[in-house]
Amino acid sequence: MNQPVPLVEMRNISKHFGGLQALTDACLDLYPGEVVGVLGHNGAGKSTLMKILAGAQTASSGEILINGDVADIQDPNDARAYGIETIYQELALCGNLDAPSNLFMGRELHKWGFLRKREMRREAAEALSKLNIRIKSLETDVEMMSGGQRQSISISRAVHFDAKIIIMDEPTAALGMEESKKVVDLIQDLKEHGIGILWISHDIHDVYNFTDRIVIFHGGKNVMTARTKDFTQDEIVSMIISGTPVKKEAAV
Amino acid sequence: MNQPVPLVEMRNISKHFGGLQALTDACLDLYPGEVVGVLGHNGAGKSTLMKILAGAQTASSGEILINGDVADIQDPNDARAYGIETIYQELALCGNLDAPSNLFMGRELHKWGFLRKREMRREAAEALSKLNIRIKSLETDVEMMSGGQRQSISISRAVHFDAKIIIMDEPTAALGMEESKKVVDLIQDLKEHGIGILWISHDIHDVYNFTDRIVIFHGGKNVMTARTKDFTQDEIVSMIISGTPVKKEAAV
Amino acid sequence: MTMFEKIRTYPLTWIVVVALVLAFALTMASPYFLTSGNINNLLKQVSIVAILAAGQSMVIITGGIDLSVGSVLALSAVTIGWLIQADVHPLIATFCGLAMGTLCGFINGFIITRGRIAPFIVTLGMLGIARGMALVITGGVSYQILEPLFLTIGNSKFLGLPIPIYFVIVTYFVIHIVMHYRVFGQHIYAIGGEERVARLQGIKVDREKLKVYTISGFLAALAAVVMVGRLAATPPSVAQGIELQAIAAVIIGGISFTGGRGLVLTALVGALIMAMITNGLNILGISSFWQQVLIGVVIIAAVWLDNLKSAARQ
Amino acid sequence: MTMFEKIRTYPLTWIVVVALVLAFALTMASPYFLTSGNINNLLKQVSIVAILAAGQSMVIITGGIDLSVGSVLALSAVTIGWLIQADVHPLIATFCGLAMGTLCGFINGFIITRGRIAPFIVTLGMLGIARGMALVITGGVSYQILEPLFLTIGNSKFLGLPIPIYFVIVTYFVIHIVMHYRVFGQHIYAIGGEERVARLQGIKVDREKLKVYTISGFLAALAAVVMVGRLAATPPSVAQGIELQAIAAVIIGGISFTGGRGLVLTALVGALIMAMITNGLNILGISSFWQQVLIGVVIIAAVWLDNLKSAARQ
Amino acid sequence: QDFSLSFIVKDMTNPYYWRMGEGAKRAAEELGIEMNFVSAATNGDIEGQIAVVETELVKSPDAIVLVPMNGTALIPKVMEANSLGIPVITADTRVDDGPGKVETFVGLDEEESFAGMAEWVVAQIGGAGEVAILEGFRGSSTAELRLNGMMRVFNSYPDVEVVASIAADWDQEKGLKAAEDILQAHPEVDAILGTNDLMAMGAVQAVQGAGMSDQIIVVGDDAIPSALASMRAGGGLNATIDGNTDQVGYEAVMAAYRFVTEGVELDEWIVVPSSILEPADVTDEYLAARGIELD
Ligand SMILES: Nc1ncnc2c1ncn2[C@@H]1O[C@H](COP(=O)(O)OP(=O)(O)OP(=O)(O)O)[C@@H](O)[C@H]1O
Ligand SMILES: Nc1ncnc2c1ncn2[C@@H]1O[C@H](COP(=O)(O)OP(=O)(O)OP(=O)(O)O)[C@@H](O)[C@H]1O
Ligand SMILES: O[C@@H]1[C@H](O)[C@H](O)CO[C@H]1O
Ligand SMILES: [Mg+2]
Ligand SMILES: [Mg+2]
Repeated sequence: MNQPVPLVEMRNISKHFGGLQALTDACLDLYPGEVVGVLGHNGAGKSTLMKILAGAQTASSGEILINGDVADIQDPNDARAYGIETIYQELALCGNLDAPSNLFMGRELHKWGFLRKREMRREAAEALSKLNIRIKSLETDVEMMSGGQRQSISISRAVHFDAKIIIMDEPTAALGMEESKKVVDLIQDLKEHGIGILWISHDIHDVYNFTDRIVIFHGGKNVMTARTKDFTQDEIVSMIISGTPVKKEAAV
Repeated sequence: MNQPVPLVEMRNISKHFGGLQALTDACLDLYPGEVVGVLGHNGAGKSTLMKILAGAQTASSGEILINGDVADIQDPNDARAYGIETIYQELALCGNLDAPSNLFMGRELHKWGFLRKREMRREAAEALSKLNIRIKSLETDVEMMSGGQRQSISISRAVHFDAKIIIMDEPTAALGMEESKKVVDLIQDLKEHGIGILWISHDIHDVYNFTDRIVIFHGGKNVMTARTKDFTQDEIVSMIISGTPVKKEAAV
Repeated sequence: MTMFEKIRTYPLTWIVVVALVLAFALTMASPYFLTSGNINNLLKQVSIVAILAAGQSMVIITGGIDLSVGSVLALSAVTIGWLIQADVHPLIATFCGLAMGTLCGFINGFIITRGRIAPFIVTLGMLGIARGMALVITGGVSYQILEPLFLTIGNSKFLGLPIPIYFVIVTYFVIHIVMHYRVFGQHIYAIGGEERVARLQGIKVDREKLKVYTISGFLAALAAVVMVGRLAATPPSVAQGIELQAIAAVIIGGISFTGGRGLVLTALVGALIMAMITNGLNILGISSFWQQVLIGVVIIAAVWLDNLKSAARQ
Repeated sequence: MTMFEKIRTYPLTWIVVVALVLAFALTMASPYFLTSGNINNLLKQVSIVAILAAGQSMVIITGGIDLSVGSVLALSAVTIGWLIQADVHPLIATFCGLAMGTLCGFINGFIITRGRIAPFIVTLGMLGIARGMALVITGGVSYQILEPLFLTIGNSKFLGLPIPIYFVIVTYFVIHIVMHYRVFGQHIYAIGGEERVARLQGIKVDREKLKVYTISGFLAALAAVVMVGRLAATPPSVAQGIELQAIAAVIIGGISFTGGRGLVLTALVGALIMAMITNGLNILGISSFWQQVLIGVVIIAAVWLDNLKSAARQ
Repeated sequence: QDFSLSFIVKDMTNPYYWRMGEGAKRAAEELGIEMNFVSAATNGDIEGQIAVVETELVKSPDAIVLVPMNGTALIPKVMEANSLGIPVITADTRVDDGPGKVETFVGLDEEESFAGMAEWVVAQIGGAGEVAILEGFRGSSTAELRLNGMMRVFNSYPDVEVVASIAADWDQEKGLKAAEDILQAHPEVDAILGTNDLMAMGAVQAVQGAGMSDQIIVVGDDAIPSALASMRAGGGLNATIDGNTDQVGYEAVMAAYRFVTEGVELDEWIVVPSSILEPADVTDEYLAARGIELD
């Protein structure tokens, strides 16, 4: 906890889908310049919690504070207004459009409503090259692209605009080694610019090496929130699997 | 090369999409009871090659031999007839159907055309439990499920029927640690039953530890085919990234 | 899920409630609405659209559309009429009429699957072709059909209910079984959900679609049998534009054009709602100008009411 | 991509080839087809459906449908007629007619987006409502419009071409710009591609859809202006069933119901193909029975021919 | 002979125009002239009929006989023919007065003949009772004229009440449904007037289905073969207007020919008498005279 007011604070978020309880009193906080790893087994509720913060879903109960104030996030535009950008696990791309169109979707560059296609193309090419991704033609519809290529577009989009908070839901799942490495570098870079990052990942190495804190969920409930380095990698794995916190003085 | 006749041999496969050349003279072989890792950067053409074997796409040129005979694979049914099962990178699930329906899609259990729903449900529950996946209700439509849950269904489907050759296109990308572990165990188990497995993965640790051979692609072309342990992990990584083979006597 | 949960989320529940609300309103508005005579009426009137809607809903669940049903109905009807006036035995004539409709449906399915042409275009083409053929066969003439077989279908009752409604009951019973208890039905939902995936998983998509359009053609012919009974005649101009009613019944019931979802039984309720609106307005003696306006308003309102279920489910 | 590649894969190329093949066949079949008089006719005849098809294609690209265009056209036309016979200045009457159509479109869009009701249902409702209102306003009477403004639109030429075709040209020019050079158009394609994603990425989906239906209503009213010019009258029964023609034009052009894809200009060629078929068969003096059959066959054949492009592209 | 004539009717799905065509063809054969007998695809498709007229004009026929789908909307096409010097004759339905020049109108007066039918019905029900009307496609001029004719008569009898007037769009099945509903809401109804035979035949079915054939009079218009057959079989249709449709076709062709080749001035209206046909009138002689075969 390096600063007094958290960028994001999610308090007692519950969410049910019909009869299914996906989240129960889930809590999470994030400070500027911090990378928080969000961990848990498949179906633990990680994506659901992130979607609630992103405005893609609404919580059944609980509240969200941004910079200490209660925030009313009803839809994705509300979240954006708070500077929240999201890389969705399902990527959220329009397969019928090309990479620049997807990158600028909803925020097209324009002059009096007329698209500045050339500019968007150029910026998109630049943004994608930062991730070292090989895309043969920027005119190709996204649905024709490989899994990794698509994921890169989704990542580029989230970091291209000035975000304060970035949600990354398994951003490197489809990426090659080199491409993953670039994303991890990118995360460090964003962190240095004071951006807060929520990072969902199943890759314990990356999480251990590159997050400041971790939050572990199990069956929709918090298991533990702690500074990453207060535990060993094995202890974290054991908490993810068992769903019970490892007792330790240092735990927050 | 532990046996004389390969299960699968793909020879000089090329594929272009309009002007885009995705594969150029790609070659690959697979023997019974063998796990071959298919490696390469994003967009290298791995999935395209696998789709051609699976009958989901047809090659522009080249030929496929199964058990030494030229095979004519025009559509997924042809591939199935050769005992080829596929876990697609995009999973290939019908979001509007539940897990049992997806698992048995196209191979429904029935009596005189009447569905044996209860049996399918039971078998599906069993199959999924083997992967240790937590799915709260088997009646839920697949599109409501988490990324990992969906991937598990896709995996269960590929291994549930008697396959001789299983293509796994990044099967653990969305899985948690424990769940991934189960899949790796499963692969070992299938291998022992003489099944040949093509495994695409970006996880170099898993590939290094659990494959017999590797094939590396770069920009649609073969870089190297070799026994995994003939190289170090770092050498493999370097080949994937650079696209040029590391010179060694032991290379096949 | 509790029993109550189950009922509450069953797709049929809300649309039935909507139908009941409408029936209640009409009963309040006119003393004639809830008479046994009028209920009989309604059952007869709904029958043709209801039969067509059953086929249409299968088609729509695959993600397709069948615009040709009205014309195919007419062609089947005139086939029957033409054969009967040529002294063919009514049962054989009926059989040939059914075969004609089935053939039209088969041709639709064949061109859609082999030619990879949009169902909208193919069935629009068939709409013209079948209607034209009906006119060519008859030279525009309407035959009178006074065969006891058809008079019975059109005017008799069985167990207190008009005969056409039994056609409807059997149709929906069979289609319901097919859709929810047979492999074929399972495939239809898969195809409608994601055709590409269905193909990857080895479903013979083309064959199954061919069957669906063939069934839709057969049901159009079955509706023709009822129509011939009701009219005691086979005017080649009959059932123009009825496809829109059949499609509307399906959509009102809650099956969506997206495909892959929905319960065929809801189309029956959708057809009933449509029939009640027209019947109710006729009974109330609303002028024909305002009738069109009101039909429009009530259709929208009914669907809006039905949509409230999603709100209620939260 | 080479220039040749580019032309070959441009969506317009093949459908234009299909249209040319059809035109060639008709020229061979009848000496009247390729006369300047008949070309003029064709241009006038295509104009109304073409204007409607422009709006319809925008709607279909969002993944929706607008069944109400024929009725909205009629309501706009009778609005103009009614005002003119009440001695309102023709320009003001025209303005009010355009406003009426636009309002109907707005209401469609409003109910679709606010009520979350399927476009099929809402616009089917509006089909009844607008037609009914047209009858209510006029009491079923058709007004004669002998204003020079409309007579000019209907019967004069400019630079050798009939005036209605200029309405078409301007419409397609504007819509083409909107769809391919403006942010709004970009949003329409995104919505049609994947509405959920468009929403997640902050596109105001409801607002954009509202605009699209409003434009479709406006274009129906614009078509009404041409119609009034052509008929010199405002029969409230006009343009019945024309929605099917407009939709068919769009689909023949190659835009699919799936949404998110397609070039609006192809709808113009689609409308032209439809008009040529009818015009050609009329000229050949084919009996109206066989005409229906042939129209069906040719529509399917045209689309089949167009589909060959995918084969050719391999 | 190189005389060409375009005969344009509304549609051919209705046997009514089929009959008109038979009369017209008889005349054309007698005269040995070339005739194009054409129509739009459906009744109601005004644009479609306009396109047909435009196409026919391209062929520069010597004359046009037009059965306009709408009395006002076809005026511009009449004017276009005028400007091309092609004479126009209307039949069955008039174009409204206006700038279009029509050489003559052949046929009956829709409004008057329906007024006549209304009078006949009033007489049948003894000057008092309930009547119901099945309207044609509203907004089409034929439907409006027929309705006007009937309403004028019914309104003049204080004891006659029009209890229902429902649009059934010229269609038999819609006629059947509307009649069924009328019988529910107004079981006391004495007469149902179909504004064409198709709808009337639907009503006959409804009345029979309700077992009320003895109480209710059903009448139609057009004297199409199936209506005649029904009347002959005592099948429940009580009367229909015989507009001598084939005669209309015949006279129209004759008039066009004489006007062009002989330059005779035509009367403003060539009246083809209409009559109300009752079952007893449908005799073998009648059918033979009209060239209709019923089986
Ligand atoms: N729209 C929905 N309707 C019904 N159930 C849902 C919905 N979305 C998620 N769920 C359920 O909520 C639970 C949590 O899902 P969530 O996607 O949040 O898991 P996750 O932790 O992200 O898992 P993964 O690691 O596999 O991505 C799962 O059981 C899932 O099936
Ligand atoms: N249907 C298609 N149309 C056009 N291009 C395609 C199509 N499918 C794949 N491609 C292109 O072919 C190349 C290879 O794609 P492929 O999916 O095989 O890559 P991959 O090796 O599986 O990558 P990843 O690791 O990201 O999954 C990519 O450049 C991709 O954009
Ligand atoms: O006279 C005819 C017929 O009555 C037809 O049924 C409708 O159109 C009218 O013009
Ligand atoms: Mg997730
Ligand atoms: Mg791949």
